[in-house]
Amino acid sequence: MSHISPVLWQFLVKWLTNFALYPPQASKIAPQFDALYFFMVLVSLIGLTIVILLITSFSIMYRQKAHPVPVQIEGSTMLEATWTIIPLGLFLIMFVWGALIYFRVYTPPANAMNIYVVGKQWMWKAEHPGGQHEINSLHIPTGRAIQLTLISQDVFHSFSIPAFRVKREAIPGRYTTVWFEATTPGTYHLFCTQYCGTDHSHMIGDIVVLTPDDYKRWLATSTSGASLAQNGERLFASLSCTACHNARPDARGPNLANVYGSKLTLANGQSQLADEAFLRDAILNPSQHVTQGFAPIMPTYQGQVSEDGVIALVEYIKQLNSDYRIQQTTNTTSLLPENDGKATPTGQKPAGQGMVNQ
Amino acid sequence: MQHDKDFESIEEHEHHHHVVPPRIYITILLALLVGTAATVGASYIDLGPLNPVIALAIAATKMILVVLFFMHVKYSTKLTKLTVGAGLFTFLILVGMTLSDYWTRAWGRW
Amino acid sequence: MSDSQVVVHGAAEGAHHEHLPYQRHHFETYAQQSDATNFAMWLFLLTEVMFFGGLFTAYLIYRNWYYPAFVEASHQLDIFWGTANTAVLITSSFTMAMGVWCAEMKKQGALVLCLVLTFILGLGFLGIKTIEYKEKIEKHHVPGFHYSVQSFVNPSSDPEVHKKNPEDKPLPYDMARHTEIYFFLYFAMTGMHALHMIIGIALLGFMIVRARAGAYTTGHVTYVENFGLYWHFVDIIWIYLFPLLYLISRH
Amino acid sequence: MSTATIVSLPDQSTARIPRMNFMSKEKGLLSWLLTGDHKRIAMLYLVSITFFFFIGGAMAGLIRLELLTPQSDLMATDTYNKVFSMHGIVMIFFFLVPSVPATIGNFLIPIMIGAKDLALPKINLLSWYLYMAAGMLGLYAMATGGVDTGWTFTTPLSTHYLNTNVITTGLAIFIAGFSSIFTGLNFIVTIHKMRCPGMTWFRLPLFVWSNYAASILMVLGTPVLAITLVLVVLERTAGIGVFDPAKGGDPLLFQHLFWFYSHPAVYIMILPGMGVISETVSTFSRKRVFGYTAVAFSSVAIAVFGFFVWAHHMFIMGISNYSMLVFSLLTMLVAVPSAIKIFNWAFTLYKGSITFETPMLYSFGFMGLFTIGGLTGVFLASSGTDIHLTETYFIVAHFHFVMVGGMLMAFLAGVHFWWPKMTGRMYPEKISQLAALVTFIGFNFTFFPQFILGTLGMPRRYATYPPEFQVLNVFSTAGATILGVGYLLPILYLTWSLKYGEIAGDNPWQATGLEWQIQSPPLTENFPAIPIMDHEAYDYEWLEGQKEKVASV
Ligand code: HEA
Ligand code: HEA
Ligand code: HEC
Ligand code: CUA
Ligand SMILES: [Cu+2]
Repeated sequence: MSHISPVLWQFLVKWLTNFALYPPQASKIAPQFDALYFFMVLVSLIGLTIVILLITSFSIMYRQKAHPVPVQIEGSTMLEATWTIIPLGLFLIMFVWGALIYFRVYTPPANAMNIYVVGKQWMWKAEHPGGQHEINSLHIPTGRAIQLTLISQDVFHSFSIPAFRVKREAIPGRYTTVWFEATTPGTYHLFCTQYCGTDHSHMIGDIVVLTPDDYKRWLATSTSGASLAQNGERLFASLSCTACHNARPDARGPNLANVYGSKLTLANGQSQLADEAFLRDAILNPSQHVTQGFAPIMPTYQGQVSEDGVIALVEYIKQLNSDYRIQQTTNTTSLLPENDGKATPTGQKPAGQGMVNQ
Repeated sequence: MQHDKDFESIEEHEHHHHVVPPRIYITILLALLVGTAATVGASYIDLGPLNPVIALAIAATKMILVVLFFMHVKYSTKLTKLTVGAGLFTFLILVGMTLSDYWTRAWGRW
Repeated sequence: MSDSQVVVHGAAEGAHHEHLPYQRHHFETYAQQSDATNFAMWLFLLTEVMFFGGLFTAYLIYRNWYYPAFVEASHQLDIFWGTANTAVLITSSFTMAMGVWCAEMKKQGALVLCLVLTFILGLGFLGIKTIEYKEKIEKHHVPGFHYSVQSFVNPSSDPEVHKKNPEDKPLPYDMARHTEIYFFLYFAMTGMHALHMIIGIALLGFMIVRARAGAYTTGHVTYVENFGLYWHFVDIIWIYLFPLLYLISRH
Repeated sequence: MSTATIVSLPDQSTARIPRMNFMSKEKGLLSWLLTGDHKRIAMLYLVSITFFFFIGGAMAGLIRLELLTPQSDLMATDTYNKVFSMHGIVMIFFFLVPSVPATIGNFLIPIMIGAKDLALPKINLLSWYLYMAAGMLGLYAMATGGVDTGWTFTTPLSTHYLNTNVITTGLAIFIAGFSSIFTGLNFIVTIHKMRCPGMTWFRLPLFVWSNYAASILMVLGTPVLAITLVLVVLERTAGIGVFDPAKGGDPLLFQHLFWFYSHPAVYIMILPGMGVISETVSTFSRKRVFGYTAVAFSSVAIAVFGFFVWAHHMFIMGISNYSMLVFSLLTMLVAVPSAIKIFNWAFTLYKGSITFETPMLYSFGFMGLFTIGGLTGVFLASSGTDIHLTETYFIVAHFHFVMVGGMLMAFLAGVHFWWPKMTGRMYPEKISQLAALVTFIGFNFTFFPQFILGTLGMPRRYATYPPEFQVLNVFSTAGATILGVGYLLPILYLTWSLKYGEIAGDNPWQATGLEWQIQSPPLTENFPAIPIMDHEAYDYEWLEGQKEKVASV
């Protein structure tokens, strides 16, 4: 190999070591996706082979030298029906199979651990329920259903983890969700795949999948002291939401405990599930769905709270379902996988040391 | 006029060309004006969700009158009728399929 | 409509001997020519339908989302002017239809009269629209950077409208700001419609001159006919705009 | 490769280009710029779209050069964004949409149906002027700073976050849209109203059918794009808020409206190409197209169903899951007519008498590459796989396979096939066969690796990328160089052949279409007298009979 120049050689080595043909399978959905993908590859290869075989064999058999007089043929309904129905059947299988996967990817299980992700030009910000936040990276444990609730502060972005085969658009003004369960520890690519302006290609990061133990350790080292809900509570007070939502009998606004997940009846008679998206809307566009029995007096907080702030508020209101008194004294590192994302008091650190994060 | 000698031949070609008598135009005009009055009147009565339905139904009727008579579609070839139909159809596809997305976004969130 | 212009130019060129003077050389018969231009006009109207289709879609979506805002904002429109304008436009459609009839019957004088009437009614429509627009401008209801939601968060600041709709409650600010979308759609739709009217009126002016020279009373009615189609189409758009923008949110 | 050929040229020593033809009739620039002749307008279009193709191609070259290395070292990310945006915009709106219809279609549809011209010659000319105005405006926008929206103009990015020439470019596309509308409108009217006696719908060449189908899409789809662009411009200038989430607008509405046009637009792009393939495959296997009616109706089916599937571009963008189901299902349905066509073409070869001139080679290229492109489209149409593959190089590969491997090949097939008719001279056969081969090889080198890149997850519109993607990207860039050569060759030898090519005669391919029964290049009004059609399309027995008749005289 001495005749190959060293520079070229280096290149070759680098390429070969960096060369990949298929992304790693690191989530539970990945094998399911791959099964469908390879099924489609197979069908396509067969279809393509048939087409190529037809063309080449006819070209050889009926080239002018071998077959100088063409035979005029009208067509054949039988044949045409065959190649209408068989592809149609195959396509329909792909449709159904694909739709099953689609619904699986976008329907999070009820006990999933929820992480909020805010996209903005040109970074990803992840907010863990324990208050840890990270930029352009996401630490998650294996063996645990993780739900991402995504939103964008400006334009469309898209949160893509090829190794997990999942991807979801972060849309301005609306929560979207996706979920996955990582299976193999390691570091994987995170890409923003929706074109979002100048530094679109720098809006990348790492998905760090840890074993549950490592994850616990990571939580402990990166805690900011206050959980998301605690930050929310702070905001709730400082924005004087308590003026109306104070659970007193004469309160002007509804009691927010146990609102999350309940079915509300709106003033126009429709019923509405109070999910994250609803809570967000209730804060930013309160008059769009006024709850029955209340006057539309709640002011809008649009422009006063950032998306991060809204997330904290939403998380706080969600936590009101559990005993939020306990929340207040929670240590943020204890939001562990085993506990289904719920806190247990261990009392290591008093509440209130974290900064209000807006 | 200089084209007098061509007169016959024009008449020949114009055979298929139906000339709508003014009587019909006047009738349609009156119908349209009545329709306008009706739709304004209906808007002052509170019929709940029926209000827009009625308003659009009247508008559709008026449109059909204009298309059929003022625009001569009633007397036109199948092709013209098909063209009008195609336009309406694609319009409805655009509106209908887009709205169906918006409408079903709330499904499961009641 | 512009395709029929071709026909007129053809007439001016005065092509071949065996053809009628206004028959273009590449057509076999005059019937083929008039058929073709007529069909072309219809296809052009299809594109217009789809053009407005985008706006109608937007309107329907936002009306569903921001119903209270759309209701209150539509109360800003004056039903009287709206109705008057509808009547004006329908009548102009009628005079246009009569114009086509006159051309077909080769009544030159009556044709000119019909066209002039249509012209005047068209101008009348635009005049009324100007009155309405002017009021919107004064109230800062033109969407954009100067938009004001004053009339909606505080209806009594707008006594004229408030008197007519005394039961209107003030909108919370976050709903009131969506009236801007209503007004945007209002201006986009009526503006696009008015633009079509302006083009139509300009063509009418041109046609009046030509009609007086006897161009359309020779049996060659395609131009008038196709223009008529255009004019009626513009009328139809308004037939929908009127209830959607002015009427359906009265209650 | 077989050396057998069906080319039958007149005796070169005596043959002449007919003295009277549409090019020689009048002289001078003005006679071209004010012409109403569909053939001259077609030539104008041919020159102008070639020009824009090379502009787009130069952009593609820059893209590929930048992607040679993982870092952004050739240009800043901003510049890269502008380059791919303008590549997409130029290639789609100024090249591919008008490519076959406005050139080959313009030239041939009137002849194929036995008419003297399109129904509305002035509109036809106007359409070219609009196209040129749009093109110039586009170039102006490019020269004065470019635009970095991507060809899809996604809001609110394009409306509120960029300060490049979005408005100018939007306007350019708006105007180009009207050019396209007028072309389509003209075709529909012509095909309905100008057919010669005896030319029934089922005697029309399939090229006419597919252009008819594409015209329907142009007429009904393009206006929606126009109004969408108007809204984008208003949003930018006045901040009116229909697409601005901060003001309560919905950015997804933009996508609905945009894709309502832009999905049908991909069929505007492919259908005329499919028409070309029907002609060439039939001619070079000397056999009528297998299942004429099925092929004809599949074009119309594609056009009609093409309107129902647009939201498959938005599967992960926040449309409702139920909507996704409907659109995904309908997309599967719209893929079937394309499959029908492919198999019908393949069976046209069956028991034919096949020769392998350049147009046929390109057509084989089309069939293979379009099948790959189409089938990978099905990957994207299946919602589950779309989640992983969307917004990656898999899509880039998909649409280059259908647009470049499919339509561009078809365009080249058509240009070569009808070159003798349009100019009266043959192109040089050997070198053009070589060019077809080079294109095919270069194409696969360029775009096949991108399927793998996409599956690996490499996002599209990235100026920089992780180093493990480099190998495949280098392949791709190398392939693009070969491809570039493959596209430069035709330009050179076709220009050369204008002067030095062999005289083609009326019917060098022994084809059956009406266009082959008249002189090349044709007369200004195509036919000395309007013909009467008395046989089916692709009736080779009729053609034999004609030849015998001539021989016995
Ligand atoms: C000429 C252009 C063209 C054509 C013809 C097509 C054809 C098709 N396209 Fe493609 N498409 C584009 C151009 C085109 N596309 C572009 C430009 C984009 C990207 C836009 C952007 O975001 O920038 C895109 C994106 C795109 C998407 C969106 C992806 C995303 O954003 O997530 C989808 C999803 O459904 C899709 C699907 C299809 C399908 C199903 C077809 C079908 O019509 C294909 C039908 C053909 C076949 C199926 C092949 C023939 C079949 C056989 C020979 C049968 C084989 C035998 C057996 C199965 C046994 N395309
Ligand atoms: C008709 C449509 C068409 C055509 C023909 C092409 C042709 C080509 N395209 Fe294009 N492409 C698009 C439509 C098209 N493309 C669209 C719509 C997009 C999406 C844009 C977006 O995301 O908004 C895109 C995006 C796109 C990308 C992705 C960019 C990204 O997402 O980051 C790439 C990358 O490889 C690419 C490459 C090429 C190449 C190598 C060719 C080659 O086939 C071109 C070969 C031709 C030549 C090379 C010209 C001939 C030679 C010369 C003129 C010599 C001079 C050359 C130099 C100075 C270099 N294209
Ligand atoms: C002026 C009094 C007032 C203030 C201040 C106020 N709200 Fe409300 N809020 C209401 C009223 C009244 C309702 C019920 C009517 C409605 O839905 O608009 C309500 C409803 C809600 C709801 C919907 C739940 C339900 O049961 O309808 C949420 C969530 C909510 N508020 C959160 C907040 C938050 C968070 C803040 C502070 C950032 C806040 N509110 C501040 C008066 C208020
Ligand atoms: Cu964010 Cu791309
Ligand atoms: Cu599509």
